[in-house]
Amino acid sequence: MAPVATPFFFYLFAAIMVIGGVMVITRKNPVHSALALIVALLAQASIYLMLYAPFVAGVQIILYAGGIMVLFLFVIMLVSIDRSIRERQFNSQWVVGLIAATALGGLLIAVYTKGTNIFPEHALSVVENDNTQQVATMLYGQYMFPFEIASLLLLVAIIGAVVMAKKRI
Amino acid sequence: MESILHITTLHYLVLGAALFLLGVIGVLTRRNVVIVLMSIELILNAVNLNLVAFSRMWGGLHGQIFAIFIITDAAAEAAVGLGILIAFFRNKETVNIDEVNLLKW
Amino acid sequence: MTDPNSSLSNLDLETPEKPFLDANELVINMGPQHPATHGVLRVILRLDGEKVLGLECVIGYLHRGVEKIGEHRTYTMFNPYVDRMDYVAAVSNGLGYCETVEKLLNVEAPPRAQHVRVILTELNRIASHQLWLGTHALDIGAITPLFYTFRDREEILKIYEKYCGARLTTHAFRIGGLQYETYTGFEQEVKNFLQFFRPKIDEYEELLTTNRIWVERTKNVGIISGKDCIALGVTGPVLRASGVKWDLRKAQPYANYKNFDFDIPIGENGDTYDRYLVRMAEMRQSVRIIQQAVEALPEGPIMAKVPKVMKPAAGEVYHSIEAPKGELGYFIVSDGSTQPYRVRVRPPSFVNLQALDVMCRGQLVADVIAVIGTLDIVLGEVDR
Amino acid sequence: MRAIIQYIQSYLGSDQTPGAAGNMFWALVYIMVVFAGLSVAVIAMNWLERKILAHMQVRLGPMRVGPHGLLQPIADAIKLLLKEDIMPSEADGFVFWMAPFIVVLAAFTVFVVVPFGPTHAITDMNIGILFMLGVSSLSVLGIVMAGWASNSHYPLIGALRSSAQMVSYEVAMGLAVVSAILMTSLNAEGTGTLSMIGIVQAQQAQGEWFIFKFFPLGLIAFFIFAVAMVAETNRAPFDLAEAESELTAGFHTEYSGFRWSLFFLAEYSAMIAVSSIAVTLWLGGWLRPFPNFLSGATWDRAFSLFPGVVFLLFAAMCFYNAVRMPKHPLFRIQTIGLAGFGVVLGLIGLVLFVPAVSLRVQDIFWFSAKIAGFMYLYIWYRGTFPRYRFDQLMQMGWKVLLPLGLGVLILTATVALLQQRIWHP
Repeated sequence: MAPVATPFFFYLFAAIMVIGGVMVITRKNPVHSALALIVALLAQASIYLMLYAPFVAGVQIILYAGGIMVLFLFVIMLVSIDRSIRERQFNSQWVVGLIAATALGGLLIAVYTKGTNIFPEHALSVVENDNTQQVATMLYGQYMFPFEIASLLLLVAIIGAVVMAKKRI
Repeated sequence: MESILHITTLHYLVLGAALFLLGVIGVLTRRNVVIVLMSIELILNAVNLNLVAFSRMWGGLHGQIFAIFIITDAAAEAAVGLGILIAFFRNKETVNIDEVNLLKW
Repeated sequence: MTDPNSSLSNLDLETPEKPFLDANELVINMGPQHPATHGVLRVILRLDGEKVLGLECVIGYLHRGVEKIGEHRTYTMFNPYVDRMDYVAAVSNGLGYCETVEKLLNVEAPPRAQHVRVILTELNRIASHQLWLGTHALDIGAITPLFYTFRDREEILKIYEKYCGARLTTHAFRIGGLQYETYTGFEQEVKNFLQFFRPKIDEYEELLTTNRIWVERTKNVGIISGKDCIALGVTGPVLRASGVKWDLRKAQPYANYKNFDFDIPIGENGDTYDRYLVRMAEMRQSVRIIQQAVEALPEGPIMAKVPKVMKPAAGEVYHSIEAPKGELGYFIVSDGSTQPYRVRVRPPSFVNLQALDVMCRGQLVADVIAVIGTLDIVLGEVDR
Repeated sequence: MRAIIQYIQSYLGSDQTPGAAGNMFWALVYIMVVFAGLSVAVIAMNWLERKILAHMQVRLGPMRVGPHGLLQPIADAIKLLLKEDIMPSEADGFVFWMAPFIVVLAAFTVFVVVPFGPTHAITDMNIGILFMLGVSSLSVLGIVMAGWASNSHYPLIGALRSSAQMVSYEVAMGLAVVSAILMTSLNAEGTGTLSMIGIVQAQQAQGEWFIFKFFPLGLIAFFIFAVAMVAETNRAPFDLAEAESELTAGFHTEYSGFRWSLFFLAEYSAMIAVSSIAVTLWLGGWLRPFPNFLSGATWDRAFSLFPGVVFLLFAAMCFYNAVRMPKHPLFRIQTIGLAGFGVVLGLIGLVLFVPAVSLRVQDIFWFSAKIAGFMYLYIWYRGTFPRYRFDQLMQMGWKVLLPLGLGVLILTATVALLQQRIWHP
């Protein structure tokens, strides 16, 4: 018997993500877009859980849904959106953009159809129980240097954001 | 039927590709800077999904580590992007990306 | 003091402060239905985020035309109306009106009446300050003091009820003295109350004075200088908290306040915390005055000789007293008939409310609430 | 049929949580029990808050509906459900409609990983504490949505305040949590855990609650968390988001009836949720007090009597008050009701004396008792403190709690390292 739960949840979350993504790029009101994006991100966190990556899922919820999106909502409320809702929603080169995106999509389809055989048949089993511990070991062992750079990047981003958002320093 | 019911890495990759495309379309066609930034988030997430799926496929954790780094990066990007957005809005009273043409002669 | 015309120089009432972000400023309508505007005050706030750029008070939602009514009532008949202005300090209002008409009639209330008047008025000051303390603390978020002050205010209201049958709008005094002799055991009950009340002030202070959050919320909030107070006509505890030692009980003694020994508490910084301390100290001073008055309560008549039909000679008189909230003045013009030609009331709340804008500029929304609370306005008096 | 019964029975001997054991039936049962218990707890909190606050403020509180107002929350619930559900005409309908559900969902979902006992949790996740923090931070979204969708100024300011407050205090909270998690790694393997059950088991293994660990470091971390959690749940003295004297009611100004009651429900369950994090991380979760002073089988047995004794005390209080009820025909029903309530409590207490029951249940009792202590603190704060101003709140979060949290984290790490490498190599 093929497992039923995995395909069911995969398609459920995939559908939520795709619908959410479509909503993000089609809604007039940026708040609605942001909410759709949050739903998509939460669905993606669930997909991470299905991929046995609980730590990434947790980080996704805390950072993306709880942090970044709140920042987005904040900014949307700070800038008045009434005017942009009434204006034209798509820019002047949207036709070109759509064509380019379609071309890119075609490329991706080509890659996936031609290159299927490079993927192994079955996913290897990852031990879930100590995923966090393993991530920690790698993050603070092998990836120590990138980790420090990432924290430096965040620091720079904080200072940059403050400098830009503040008028008088 | 088998290929539909048996979820393999390819399924995740296709999902990631779909998200990526949606993000690209958003970036290329929308005028509202906020929504453009959100589309960029979509793109980053599509990449993350691929990375985690590959990590599962190869049984290693490097993909997950990279996903974490990308999430960090996304946070930095969002902070700076929104900072620019606020500065822009303060000067031009709009969030329309067509108006971001100060460097154009 | 200095020239009132020049003292507003440091205040710029016209140009608003430059907003921090160039986003649209937010205009918020606080009131007339709002839990913290003490009735039906409407404050139009112009905000930048949470910072107040300016505000405007819209009043008149409780206007009942008290002054106009006065022109169509005899002097005696108008007496109960003044109780409805500042309904939490009705006795003081009555005292001011009675003394003004007595001045017009050139009569003076007998000493015993004067003493009872002082006792009741000072009790009223305590009651008014208690109500202020409870609601002010509630505005700042401390819900418990309200119940403590109301519990203790009840004791004062009981004394009123026993004396004249009413608790809030008492109509305790008559032109020329008192209508009712004090009831049996009045002195003892007042003394008991004082005994009961002294530790209660300490209890309130224990709850608030050293409370870290209370101090942070009130210190350096709504600062107004003594100069500005004088320029704006602000009186009462607000003026005294800004360091101006001005109390009509000492400056222009009325009733027989000159016989009693008491201090005028003053503040230094003119912020909300100082106003709080001044009012707390005033309650203690009131206790002192009542103690002296009730111990020296003379025997004798309680009503001066006043004609049944009052027809004061044509003329005008202005008389003001120190009500709990500030200078309460009555200006009465008589044309020789039984009814006043014009009654004009100078209510402390109305004048003090002007200072709201000055005190709130550049502060946060939460401070506006604190400042409205600390001004101790009663809308019945503001609108009349 | 037999397969189903076997499936149900197969879990009973297990020493895992139903979620970890993969038994869906018992997981469902646990979900039901937890959410029913949560609803009862919210109702009880509603009554207790009114009564305790009232007694702090020299008044009686609700006295009319049922004996000592015991049925008041139910009467209120009925009133709220029957009230008209008003939506402002300019509001953003869908977002306005969704917001309370998101808040409630976020507040309830965290209970999936709350460990009431070594086996009494719905599931045990490898990222338990991360999950709790993450999901509880989702309620910010609901609040922002509610404030924005109302299309009114007061809710908008309330929502902005509340979200800024929750985001800022999450930082300090996270630092405090990390310093507690560091302490879980002080074992032979040297690996810590994020699992809620694992954290408590680490305290059990080390024979010390983390609040007393590395005194005073654990205490300071706990203090930071205890302050941040009050701010996180928007309760006094940090209730700026719904400061009724400033913003009328903050983000739920425009809500009424059932949807307003959802916000209320979410607030109280969030309070319980963050308290349970604090209990798990620092106060030993389900472990009984004094594990190292009063150890041994005799003391274990003595402490296992506690749940029954407490319930019997409650029952005795009910009987005492039933006797004190006015002897008047009008009060007969109330007196009987109170006595009946006492009988029920007493019976529960008696059942808890049965060793087999008390062995299984005392974990839950200790956990709930500790949470109840926090709930009392919440009420106490509300009765005592004035409200902070917004800038003061931010100052407190960023300038006091954050540096303190960083310092504690560094010191904890240093001490832990020293202990592992030098004192007990």
